[in-house]
Parts: sequence; structure tokens; C-alpha cells
Amino acid sequence: MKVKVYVTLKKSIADPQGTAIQGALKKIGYPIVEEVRIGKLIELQLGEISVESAQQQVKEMCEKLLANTVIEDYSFELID
Amino acid sequence: MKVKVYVTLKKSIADPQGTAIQGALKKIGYPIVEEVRIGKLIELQLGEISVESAQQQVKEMCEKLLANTVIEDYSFELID
Amino acid sequence: MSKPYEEVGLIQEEYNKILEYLDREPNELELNMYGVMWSEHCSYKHSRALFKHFPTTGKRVLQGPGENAGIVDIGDNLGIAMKIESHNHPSAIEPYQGAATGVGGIIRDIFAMGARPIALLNSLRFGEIEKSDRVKYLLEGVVEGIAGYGNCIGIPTVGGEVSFNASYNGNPLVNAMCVGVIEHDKIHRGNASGVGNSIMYVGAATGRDGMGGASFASVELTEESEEKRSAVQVGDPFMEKLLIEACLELLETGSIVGIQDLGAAGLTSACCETATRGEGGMEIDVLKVPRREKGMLPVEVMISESQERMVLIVEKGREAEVTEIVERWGLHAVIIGKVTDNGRLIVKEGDKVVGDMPAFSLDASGAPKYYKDYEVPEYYKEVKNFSSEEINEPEDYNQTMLEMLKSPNIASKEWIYKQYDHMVRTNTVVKPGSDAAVLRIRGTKKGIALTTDCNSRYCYLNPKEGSKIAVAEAARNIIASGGKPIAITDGLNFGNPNKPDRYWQFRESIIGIGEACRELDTPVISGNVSLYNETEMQAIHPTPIIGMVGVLEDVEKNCTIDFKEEGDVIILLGETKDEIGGSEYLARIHGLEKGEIPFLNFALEKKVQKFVLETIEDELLQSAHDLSEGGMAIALIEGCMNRTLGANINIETKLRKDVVLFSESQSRFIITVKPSLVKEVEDRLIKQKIPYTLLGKVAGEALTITINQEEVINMPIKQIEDTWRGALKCLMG
Amino acid sequence: MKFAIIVFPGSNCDVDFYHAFKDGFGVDIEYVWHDTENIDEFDCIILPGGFSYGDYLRCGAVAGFSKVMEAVRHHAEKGKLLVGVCNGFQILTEMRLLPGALVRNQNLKFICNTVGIKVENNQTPFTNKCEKGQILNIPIAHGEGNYVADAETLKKLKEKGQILFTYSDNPNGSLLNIAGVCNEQGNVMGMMPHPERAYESILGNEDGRLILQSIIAFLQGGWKNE
Ligand SMILES: Nc1ncnc2c1ncn2[C@@H]1O[C@H](COP(=O)(O)OP(=O)(O)O)[C@@H](O)[C@H]1O
Ligand SMILES: [Mg+2]
Repeated sequence: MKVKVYVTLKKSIADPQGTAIQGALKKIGYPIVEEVRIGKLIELQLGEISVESAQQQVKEMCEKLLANTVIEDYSFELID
Repeated sequence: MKVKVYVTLKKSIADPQGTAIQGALKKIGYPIVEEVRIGKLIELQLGEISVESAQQQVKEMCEKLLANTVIEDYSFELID
Repeated sequence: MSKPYEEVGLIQEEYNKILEYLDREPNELELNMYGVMWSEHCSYKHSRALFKHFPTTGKRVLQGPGENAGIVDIGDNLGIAMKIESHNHPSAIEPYQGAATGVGGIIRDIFAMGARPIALLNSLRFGEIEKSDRVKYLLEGVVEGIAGYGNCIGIPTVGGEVSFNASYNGNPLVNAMCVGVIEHDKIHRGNASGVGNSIMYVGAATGRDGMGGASFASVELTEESEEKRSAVQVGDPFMEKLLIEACLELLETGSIVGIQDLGAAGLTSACCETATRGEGGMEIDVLKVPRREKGMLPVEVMISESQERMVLIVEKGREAEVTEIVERWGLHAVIIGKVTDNGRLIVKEGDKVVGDMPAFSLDASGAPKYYKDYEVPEYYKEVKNFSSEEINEPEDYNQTMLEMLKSPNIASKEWIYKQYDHMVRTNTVVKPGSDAAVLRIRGTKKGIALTTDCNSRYCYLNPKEGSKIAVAEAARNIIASGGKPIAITDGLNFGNPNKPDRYWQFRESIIGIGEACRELDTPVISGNVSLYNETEMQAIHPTPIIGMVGVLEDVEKNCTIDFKEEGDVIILLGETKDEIGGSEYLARIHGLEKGEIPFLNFALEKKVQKFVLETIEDELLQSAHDLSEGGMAIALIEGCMNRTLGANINIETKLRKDVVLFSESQSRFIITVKPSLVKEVEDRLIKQKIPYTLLGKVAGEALTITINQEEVINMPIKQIEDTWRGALKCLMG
Repeated sequence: MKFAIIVFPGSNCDVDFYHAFKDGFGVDIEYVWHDTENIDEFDCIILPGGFSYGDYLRCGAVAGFSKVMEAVRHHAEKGKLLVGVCNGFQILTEMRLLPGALVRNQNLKFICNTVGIKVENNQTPFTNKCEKGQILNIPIAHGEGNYVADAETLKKLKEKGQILFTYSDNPNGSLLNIAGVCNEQGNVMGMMPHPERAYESILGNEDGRLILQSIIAFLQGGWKNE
């Protein structure tokens, strides 16, 4: 099974990288971009596993390691 | 309009970070994870713009700045 | 249709040579192996014949060129291992990873000798940064890549240089240097000796990285190279850190007969080089090699340039011991083959033999060797046509000074070196920002001084003399820091050697380096060649980078460039002449890149260097600084900066004012001396017949320079400093 | 009095701490490998700087799962001293032994420099040899030293005197200029600057000694919170 995990910075946390990229985009001709936020896309390839079990284990992995919930939110989708 | 851009390392490019995280997940009790690849999730907030124009401009931004097409692939979705 | 051998970068006569070696047609695997091994990068086919001009021996040399790195003795049973390596083409394509893997590669060369890496340096060349966003992008990526790798692995990046010139618009240069320390009896070499001994593979799995990277590194960059972009390798400094620790621990056990990093041409080069240096033969099975991807062909495994891999030649019967240590560091070791004595490199896929070649024939010893035709380039005579009368003197010297300080070649490089952890391991005694970095050697009183130098504008205008100056300038930087120069490593970056005028530059430069190294008693112990640094439009300026090491017997007696105290007397050593040909002043202010470059007189050079070192060792000097780009004016300013101390300078001269300020005459230093010691210093100068001038005093918070009673410069240090420190940062946004 | 430096794969400043305590003060100090189980004998545990596990994913994220870290958690819960510097600080926040998190420097660059930090609270095991308000010059070397926490946490940190050091000239964007904090109990401290890089005159700076000395003085019983 394939899983895509999305980790994003919480709204309340400043994202200087996003700001820098927004600035750069503006400079090269894309003033249309009003805001940029940079997050992570973590792709997992799991072995043989049930959907429920995957749901639960991936949630655990996110809480424990893949995201730092002090500053980040996460979501994921199972793909198959 | 909101856009989510996904930037991933090309298949042929080594992802030492992903490999290391796979090792860590294994160590903390998730041997089910066979492979990890780490990419970026870039969220753009665009101003007033048509779908076609957004399509085209975001593609350009990816080619020029958001992805390094030497080593990365990208895809994106427009959200409204 | 191009011939198969052309696709791997070989020519007809080289192909014939392969036929001779094999006595049959090579198969695809074999042809590719010859292709990568006989590229310039691996075989030095165009350069080897010229290396005879280098002095490579001396009483301190423990290991000269030919191994992974050279080693010089510094006493106390210790040696310093060092080498420089280019990663120009990879950095042009993917600056972050190109530079990062350059650093990773050179570190492996050092610990493959058994040495612990203790310092990194980098020498960079870029195009016109003030005109090009592309150049900024490259600089940004390269610096981040060097920082990313070096910081993570925990080896301080203590020095280097960077300069900018239109000739690098199409070809940036990224040369990384690593320095290690080793006890004399712990030196290891890349020998596959002892028939039956095991070949073990440690480190990252092999993927299709840098496929063809080696032959790729020896062809001119064209539009097409875009397509070869999958040649990008990715570095993993964390893995390499584990490799360092595991390998150094293994080398202590006595179970390792030979050790070799996998660099350019990957397994192919590691196998044939170790076999040639050892018993002569080797047999390996590509199926045993750990892989990152499924379905890799033998040829892909053999020429992959995946990073962070090592090959160990392990004493038969001690493989388990090796495995155990390696696993404790979280790595895997596998046996991939064994040492034989039949002189063949045999590549198997399981039981099937897929390649069988005389091992030495792939190696530099069997590769073709060329003596190329050379001719003096057309530009050479023309550019000499210059006299300082052709240019107008500036009206406002304060303005000219500011303009000079803003030159990216003169401006502070702290935007770069503050991204490098230059302090980790707490041995960095003199940090970046002085002439040379100084590191203490723990457990001894000693220190070492490190620098890289090359003025490529000089080397363009006069390759032989310019190269001599590069060596002399490196030595001056070491000396001004209180070190005695003992050896160099050279990074030779040039254009296409098949063009006779380029080859002439290359040859002249090597001859010049050889001569200077003999004069200054600094043998060449290692080096690297990077040719074909040109685009359709333009070749780079010849850029022979000199990495030099010096020893300080007492590291406490190191010296730095900054003025220390009000009232100290500022003395100029050496003579200032009308030598603004090839100067930064001429280029920056007048837009001219021409003229005779300054004359280097070794007799005077040696006398002055000896004097500076002795007076530092006798603790007579407060500061010392060599004069290089920008001449006396810039050297004075650099002295003022760190502690924001001004100076009052008074000069009587027959020369033009701009010449006095900005001439780049050689063999000069600025020293400062406590008033109470001036007499002693002057006595010595007179006795040793060294020309000198009392320039003035450290005083106040402004730099004032009066020439023949006329005050030409009066600038607050604060203003100078803001301009100088801010220039590069400002350019980079 | 016995110190331990925990060594993770990828630790770099373990050696620097060892020399600073050993050569600088002659104290009893040992390296402890990340898979050790028992650390009862140690009075103070140091988590050194570097790039544990490559700092992949997030700085210090993986190190918290090492075998030894359970023992380290207990050590801290017992009220014994635990110090994390640079990567060690990042590990402590990842493990929630200290509040907040360390994110990318505002200028997006790694910064190696010597900076001034102000001692905000000198009534702690880590700062008792400093004057309150004293400025120490201490090296920093990090890419992710930008301290963030929510408003409530920041308020609490301030009220309880948990902010130990603030930057005089904020290099990385840290909220409230925070350079180092301790937990509420006052036995766990994390800071981004490296006192162990400033323990000897030949390195051009000895200001870091005050912090190391404070810890030693506390363990020797030479200092009690008033
Ligand atoms: N790319 C770089 N990496 C690290 N340090 C650098 C780099 N470029 C310059 N420096 C440092 O900046 C200082 C000034 O460099 P430079 O002007 O080349 O000195 P010099 O003219 O004495 O050779 C030196 O300490 C040097 O090590
Ligand atoms: Mg110099």
C-alpha cells in the first residue's frame, strides 16, 4: 500500500522559506502569488496491510515522528 | 485560488533522507514501511485568476523555481 | 552514426590499444570501463607527461602523488594528509549536490589513507556576479552545498577563496580541499595485496547515480549536457560520518590490508587501481554489490558513482571481525570478491564471467599518455601592451577606494564563511578572515596553517609567472600566520587540452608551479586535474589553485592580519614598483585586463618570508599581512577592520599615487610593531638588506593616507567596514 | 560528580564537550553510546551538538528514540541535571522535555558566528556563576535555531524565569530573542549557543567557562537557589 503524508506548518508559525519563495516568485514575474507555505510530502510504501491497520499505524507514525505537533499539522491518504 | 504543488525527487535520484527515516521507523516499531521518499508540498495562494491562466503560470513557476527539474518531478492541483 | 568507442569518449587509436590489450573486441561492459578509466579525470592522459616538472620528494614527504592523498611529516610522529579535488561540471548543473558531493569525495580520499579529516577548504570561481542572476544562483547553491555537507559531517571548513571573472561565466569552478592528521605508522594505502584476501564493500547501496559521470567530466559542456542531467549524484553526509568512524576503527584492528574510496568511475576505478598497486589481479561479482534499484546491469554497477562507498581489502579469515565493527556503526559490509595474482580484473555476474581485462591496462599505468602540441596563444603578446600612462589617475581617491571595496573580489567573504561551521572540534585558532587558517594539533604544541590561492588573471596574462606567484602568495599567507610552508596540493583547472594554445597555458603553468615549489621548498604531494573547462564561446582563465600547508612549532605564536593597538608602527616590507598590469585596480576601475604582471624575484621573496617568520617566532610582531589583490591600500584597510582601529599613513614617493596605492608588486608584507620593538625590527631589516618603509601608525578611527604631503584618503573605518562587509551580502540580496 | 556525554550517530560536538570539561576543569566525564541502558551513575547528562541521525526530517527528531533516551528521561524526572546544546536542545524540544520548537533560521542560512547573549536568570544550576544581565560572547553554529512557541508558553516561560539567555542582536529570528531555556523544575536546560567552544584563551574566547563552572558549582553543592 502507498501512503502520502502531508505535513504543514501550523498557521501560527512563521514560514520564512515560504515568504522568501513568494518574494522570488514576485521578482521573476508572478505577483499573482499572494502567499506561499512550504510543507513536506512524505511518501510511504507499506507492505501487506489492512486499511484499518494502516490508518492506525500511519497516524501513530505521524504523531511520534513524521510531524512535530508543536509546530506542524499533518494529514494523510492511503492510495491503492 | 489555492494551489498545491507536489515536488518529489526523481526515481533515479537517491534519497538518503528517506532511507534514514525508513530505518528510524523500522527501529521504532514499523517494519511494515518498506520505503520512504521525502518531497515538498508547496501551497500557493493566488489572487484573482482564471483556471487556464493559473494552470499555465503555475507550470512555469514550477519549471523555473519551485522544482529543480534536474533532480525533481512536480505535479500540482488547483483548489477552489 | 558515431562509433561505440566515441560514445564512451575514446578515439580510434585508443580503441586499437584496447584491442591490443584484450586480443579481441571488448564487450559493452569492458568498453565502458575503458571509457571511464581512460577519461582525463581518471587517467590524466594529457597531464601525466608534464608532472615530471613537479618536485615531489623531500625529507618531510611521507607520501607523494599517486595515492588517495599525499602526506607530509610535521614531527611528533604525525603527518598531515591533504588533497584537493574539482567538482566543476557537477556544480554547474546542480550547484548544491555538485558541491556537496565534491566535499564528500575529497573527505573519503583523506580517511582512505587512515588519516582523521580535521579541516576543509574550498576554492571557488564564478562569472560576473554583478551582472547575472544565474551566477548568484550558482554561488548560493554551491555555498549551501559545501556548508550542508561539511557542517553535518562535523569537519570545520576553515578557509578558501572565491573570485569572480567573466571567463567563468560558462564554467564555474568548485575545488574542495581536505586535510587530515595521521600517525606515521598508521598510513594505509589502496593496495589489493595477498592472494585470497577478501574484497569487502561498505557504505551506501549502489544506484544509477552519476552514470557516465567520469567521461562526462571530460567533455566540453554543450547544450546537450542538459540531457545528461540524471548524472547528478546526491550526497549523504550522515552516512559518510559513520563511514569515517567505522573505517578509522577498522584500520586500528590490523585486519585491513588495503582501503580505497569509490570516487570517479566507481567500482571500476577502485578495483583496477587497488589491483595494480597490489598483487595485480582481482575477481568480483556484481551480484554481491548492494543495490538501490532493481534490474541494474553489470555495467551500471561497475561505473556507478553513487556516493559514500568504500572498498576494503580484508585479510582472509577476518571478515567477521570487520562485519561486526561496521554493523556497530549501523552500516553493512559484504564480500564482493577476492584478490588474485593472475593480473586480470575479472567481473562476474554470479558464475558468469562478464568482463575480463588486464587490471593494469585500465589504470593510469596502462592508459594512453599524450604529449600534445602547444603554441603560444595569440592574445599573449597583445595583452602585454600596456603602460600605466595610458590610464588617467582617479580624481577622488576616497571614491576609488569605495569602488575597490565593493568589488566582489575584494569585499569581505563572510557571507560565505559564516555559513560554514569553522569552529567545530574546537581546534580552529585562527578563523576565516585572516591570511591563513591556523589549527592546533591536539596533544602537541604545534599548529598547522592552511590556505588556498591563485590569481587567475595573472595566470591568463602569463601562465608561467602567474603560477609561480600563486605558489608564492600561498606561502606568504602561511608565513604571515606564523607557519613554515611545507607542501602543496594543486588543483589544475584549464580549458581543452586538444587546443594547442590551451595546452600551452597548461604546460607553462605546471612548469611555473614546479619552479616555485623548488625555490620555496614546498613539494607537490597531491593534486587534481580538471580540463575542458570551456564552452563554445570561451575558456576559463587558467586556474591552478594552490592548497598549501605550513607548520607552527608553537601554535600560541600564531599571527593575524588585524592591527592590535593604537600607537603600533606600521611598516611595509619589500618594494613598491609601477606594476599595475593585471591588477584588480586596473580591472575594477579602468575595465582593463592586460599588462605585464608583477615581477617575482625569488631571492627577495625568500629573504622577506624568512624575516617575517623569524620575527613572528621571536614575538616581535603585532600583526602581519601579505599584499595581494588591491595592493597596499587594501591591505591597510584589511588591517584596520576587525578591531575598528584606524591608521595614519604618510608616504614620500616618486610614483603615481594610484600606483603607490594599488600596485600589486610582489614579495611585500605589512607588519605592525610595538614602538618599543621598532628599533630591533629595523636593525634586523637593515642587517638582512630587506627594503622597507615606515608607513605610519595605528591611530584613531579613520584611515588617512598622505602622499607627498597631500592627503589623498581620509575615511572613517566604520564607513569602510560597512561597505566592505556589506558588498557581497548586498549582491546576494 | 560525574558527567556523561551521550553520543548519537552524527553527534559532532561530543568531543568538544569532553575537552571543555576534561581539559578545562579536570572533571570526570565519559562518552555514553546511544544504545546504553543504564546511566544511573551520572549526575549530569550532556546532549551535544551535531547532526544526530543526519538531522533528517527535522533536527533532533530521531535521536529521541534511541535506547538511552528512556533512561535520560528518567534521569530528568528524578530532578538530575540534563543539558542540551544546539542539536541537544533540538532533541530536548522534540522529546517535549523542554517547551517550544526550533525551526529554520529566519534568513534561511546556517550561521556560524560569535554572538552576545544576555543572562536573564542567574538563579539556576546553569547560570549561577554569571551576573544577571551579563553579556557573554558565545559561538553559535546552526541552521535551525529559531525558537518558537505559542503565546501562552512564552508567557509562562517569562513568568517562571525559564528564559535563561537571550540574544543581544537576534541572529535567527527566535521569539523573545530566546537563546536558551530551562524546564519549570529548573533541572533541564537547552541552549543554541555553544559554551564548550569558548573555554580556552587560544580559541579567542573564554566566556563559555562561566556556564560550565555554574554546573560544576551546583553539583559540588556550592550553589543553592535562594
Ligand atoms: N570560499 C571560501 N570559503 C571559506 N573561507 C573563505 C572563502 N573565501 C574566502 N575565505 C576566507 O576569507 C579570507 C580572505 O580571503 P582572501 O581574500 O582570498 O585572502 P588572501 O588574499 O589573503 O588570500 C580568508 O581567511 C579566507 O580563508
Ligand atoms: Mg593574504
